[in-house]
Amino acid sequence: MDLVISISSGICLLLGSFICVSGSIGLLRFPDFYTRMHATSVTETSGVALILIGLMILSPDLLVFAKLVMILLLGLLIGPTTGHVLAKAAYHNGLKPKLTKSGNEQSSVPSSERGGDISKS
Amino acid sequence: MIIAATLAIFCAMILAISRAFMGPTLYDRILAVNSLGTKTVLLIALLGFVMGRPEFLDIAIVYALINFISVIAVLRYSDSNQFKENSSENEPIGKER
Amino acid sequence: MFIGLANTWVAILLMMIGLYIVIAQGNLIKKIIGLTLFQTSVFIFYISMAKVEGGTAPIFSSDISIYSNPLPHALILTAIVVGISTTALALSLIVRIKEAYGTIEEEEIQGLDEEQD
Amino acid sequence: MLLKDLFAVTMLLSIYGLLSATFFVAMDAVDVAFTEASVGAGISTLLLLVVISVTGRRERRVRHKPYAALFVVILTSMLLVFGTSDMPYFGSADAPIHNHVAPRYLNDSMQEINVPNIVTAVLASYRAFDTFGEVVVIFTAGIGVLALMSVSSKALSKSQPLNRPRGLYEQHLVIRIVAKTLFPFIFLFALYVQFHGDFGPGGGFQAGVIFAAAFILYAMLFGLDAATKVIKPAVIELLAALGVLLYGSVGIVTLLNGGNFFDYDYLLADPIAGQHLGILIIELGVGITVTCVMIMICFGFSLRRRAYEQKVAIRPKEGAV
Amino acid sequence: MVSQLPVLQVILPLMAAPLCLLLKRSTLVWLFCLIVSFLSLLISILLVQQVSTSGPIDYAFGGWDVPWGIGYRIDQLNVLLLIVITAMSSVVLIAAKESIAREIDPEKHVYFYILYLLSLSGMLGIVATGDAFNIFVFLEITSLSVYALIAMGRHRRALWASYQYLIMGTIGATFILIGIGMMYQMTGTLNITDLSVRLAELPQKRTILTAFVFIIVGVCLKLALFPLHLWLPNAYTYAPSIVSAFLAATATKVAIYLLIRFTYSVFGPSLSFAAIPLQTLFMALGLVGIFVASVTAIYQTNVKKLFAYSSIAHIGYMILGFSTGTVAGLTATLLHVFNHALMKSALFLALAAVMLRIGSVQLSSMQGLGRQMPWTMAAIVLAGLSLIGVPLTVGFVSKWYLLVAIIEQGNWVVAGLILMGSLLAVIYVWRIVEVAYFKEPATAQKGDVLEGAAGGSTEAPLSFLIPIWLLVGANIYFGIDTRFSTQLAQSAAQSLFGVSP
Repeated sequence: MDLVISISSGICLLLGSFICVSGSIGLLRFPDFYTRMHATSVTETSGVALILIGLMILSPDLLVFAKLVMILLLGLLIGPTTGHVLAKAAYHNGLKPKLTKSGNEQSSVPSSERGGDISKS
Repeated sequence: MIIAATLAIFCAMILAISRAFMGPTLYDRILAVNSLGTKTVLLIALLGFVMGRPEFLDIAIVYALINFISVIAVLRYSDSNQFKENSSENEPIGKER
Repeated sequence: MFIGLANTWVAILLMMIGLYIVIAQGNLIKKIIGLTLFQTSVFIFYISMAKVEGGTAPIFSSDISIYSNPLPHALILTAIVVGISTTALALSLIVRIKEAYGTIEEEEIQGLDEEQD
Repeated sequence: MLLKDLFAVTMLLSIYGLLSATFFVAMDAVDVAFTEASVGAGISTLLLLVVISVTGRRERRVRHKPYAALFVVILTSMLLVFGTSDMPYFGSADAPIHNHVAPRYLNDSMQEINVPNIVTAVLASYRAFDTFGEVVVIFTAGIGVLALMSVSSKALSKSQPLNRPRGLYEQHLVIRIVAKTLFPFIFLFALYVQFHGDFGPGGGFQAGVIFAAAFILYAMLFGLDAATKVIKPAVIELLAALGVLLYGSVGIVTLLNGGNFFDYDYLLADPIAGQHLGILIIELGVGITVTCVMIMICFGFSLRRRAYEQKVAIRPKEGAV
Repeated sequence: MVSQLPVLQVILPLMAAPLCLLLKRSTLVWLFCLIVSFLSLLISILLVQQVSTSGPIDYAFGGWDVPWGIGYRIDQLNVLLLIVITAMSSVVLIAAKESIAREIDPEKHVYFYILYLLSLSGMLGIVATGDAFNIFVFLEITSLSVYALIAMGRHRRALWASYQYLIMGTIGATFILIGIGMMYQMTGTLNITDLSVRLAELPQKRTILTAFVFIIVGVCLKLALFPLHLWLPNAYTYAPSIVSAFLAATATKVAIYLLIRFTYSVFGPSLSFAAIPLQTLFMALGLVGIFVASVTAIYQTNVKKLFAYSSIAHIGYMILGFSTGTVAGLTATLLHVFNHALMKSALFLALAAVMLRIGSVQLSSMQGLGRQMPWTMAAIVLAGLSLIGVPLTVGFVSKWYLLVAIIEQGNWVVAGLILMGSLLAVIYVWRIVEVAYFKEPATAQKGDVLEGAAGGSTEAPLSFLIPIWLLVGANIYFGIDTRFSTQLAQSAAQSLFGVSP
């Protein structure tokens, strides 16, 4: 029984962490905001879920289990919501997706520079 | 296995931080901070198990909530006038003598 | 020697970055950010010294015998509250300064003051 | 910190808060991590954002006077390194701090106070006066912010004259529904943190911050007017004072019962029960004050910001978006 | 109840502050604050009596013995400071009502009084406590309330001054926090008495020395010792007049107290003075401070700023006495703490009266004021004489003690320099006298005068004259009958040398 528990939780944890890392690599390497967003939000939900399920299998008592369930629910609720809001806000404020290879990364028109490049000092 | 997962999450956090540093747009940073927050939640949950005292998951819950609230706040205030470039006022408003 | 004090020295490095920002930056908000950084690093310094090798969090449990030192934790809880209070007050001052002077750059404010003399 | 965009700097500060809180967890300081997470990553980011939305996000130009600053910093850091080179090593159990005062807290607090969370025991009983000072500090900050920021009701016309576009949130359905489902959960969780502080990480301060955060979330999503309708600012002020008074009155009662200030043994016939009651009440006082002061500060900032925007809008320069 | 006096001293104003919010009406709140302040004065008088008869009082919070809980320890040094703070606060508060009505918006009056009480209780807490970390907490209560109080000034520069003070003050407080952390790291205790015992027997000194330096620098930032004084002049000048009077009389005194407490009681003179050339350093800084600040004061056109610089100069005198490291020198310092509080509160209160009547404290707008406000200006002149150190005033007494202490050490040069510093004080006080008495009243009011304060400025109201003349009377009384003040200072100084190894 112990073996089953540790193997199943191990698989969950491993898968989850792999997904998380791959999502983060996507966050770092993808070319523009929307693709990065796609990378993180898709992987994050599943990664979080898997890791938390892995921990749930290990949890020693009911309280810990309940808390993990709560975190999972929060994650499932909050993650997509923030992703949705973020994408909408970015689009709303004139940040255009990078569609062609030649396109400028900050293709926004100067008047709506709200989300524009700032940090290149 | 937990330790491996912890390390993996740690790496993922480092990647997210570098994105937060690099920007380049505001939304990239918000995204990075948000993703970092989620990973911190996981890291804390995992750390509790690593240290053998998983009772402290409350902190992870708080993180998740705070993360949500701060993303909302960021977006709420990035909506404001002053975030636009040309509306920064140069003259005093209140005439305080 | 280097391993044993590495934690402290990282805290010192962070403190000094914070202090540098407070002194060198001309933007009032950045000064406050530097101050926060400085204070948080001091908290790290305190918390590092509370840790005991092999200890766990100071919450009593019948099957654990080594705990980390709870006193610095209690002190830092207080200090964090003090820090956020200072930040809140400083930020409200900044808003007022912005309203009264129209800028939050140290140099410009001083220029405006000298103009008035 | 070479970034000129204050917004980005704020984001990074929030990350710093998150990371240092994680570090505190790794250092066994769970209570501190709790607080730092909610303060460093939550409240202070929020306040900075509000202020930046008033003052503008960009630094004008980088102007350094680095030499004097560098001199001071290098001198200080040399002194610090010199001073710390004598210190006991990290984690060593025979350092003086682990052997002088702390052992009593660790060994005897279960008999003397019977609160499993030793940090709470130290905070609320052994060093209760420090915590009282802490509550007063936060109360001071709240009153200070009010004294600086309060806008007279005349100056702030109720109906918003400036024709603001309906912000992202007035029309955002998803987030409002999600937030609405979250509110009961957040309040429940805050109550849990408030009353579970004896047994796990948490306590009045953390619970207060969570309460306040929930309320601020409400104000952000449904507008300031709706939020001020739920709780009037005057009521919040009174409640903040009430929290401090509640805390202090525990001390007064112990005085009247013949003990020293904050000697909870004198609250009830049974000293242990007295300690429990005392800690419960003062944590409640802390919670109330912190909640109210945080809400007070955020409302103060937001109201000021609105008044400011109105003033800006009146000017002929391009006003509303 | 007598055994509870130490805690009541601090708790009374602390608990009264939130109660003010319930009262709402400005006049009521003022009356309430006044009563609270006088009650604290009463308590500190009782404490003085008790300490002088039965020695230091220990008080343990929560009934926990001291190294584990927080303890108060009231000895001869503390009571001196307690009585100065409560007395000054009470006297200044008498005049607060009229002055505040003039200078602060009505809806903020309640906040003003709350912050005032909080800063008062913070100072009392710093002085009374026997716990190093508790000092930090109460320091921050004082500082935060004082920042807000300063920022309530009418001029927009008040905001900037307050911000500068906030930055400097917070750096100072954080330095003190670092120092306390290092001490704690090496000893494992936070209680001052316990610290002094354990620090003395510690083999390694490096960390302790660093802690000492950090605490001293932090305290000196709060103290506005000469090179770190930049925040003070603006803060005092642009704060509301009442706040200036209160701060000038108390804030730096508390910092001096901390300096003495840390050097003598915590680290012990053997470590403080032997390891670093602190005495020489402080003597030099004190002297330079006296001269630079006095000369700068001469060139000021704003009288409040003039006296602010004079405050910095007088901090120099206090530091000089402190730097001798003898009982006589310390007595002189403590005596000057007492006496300087009397002079400066009288001066700033008189300036508050001037502000009330003519709406400005520019030197130019005070022309001919000697005839329009004879009582107020006479008070300024008398307190100014005291500032110079003319015989029969308190200023003379403390300078005399200082000179004696320094000459005892055979340091004739320094003694001569102190006398020269007093001559500079003559110049800046004379400038005011000249303008007020020997110039014709300005016919046209200046532009920077507040509206409604026009023309025929008359004598200040009684609510000002009573506290001002009370203070001036004290200036002269304690200048003639020096028994009370010198005895307090002397026993405090002796207790420090008696306690420390």
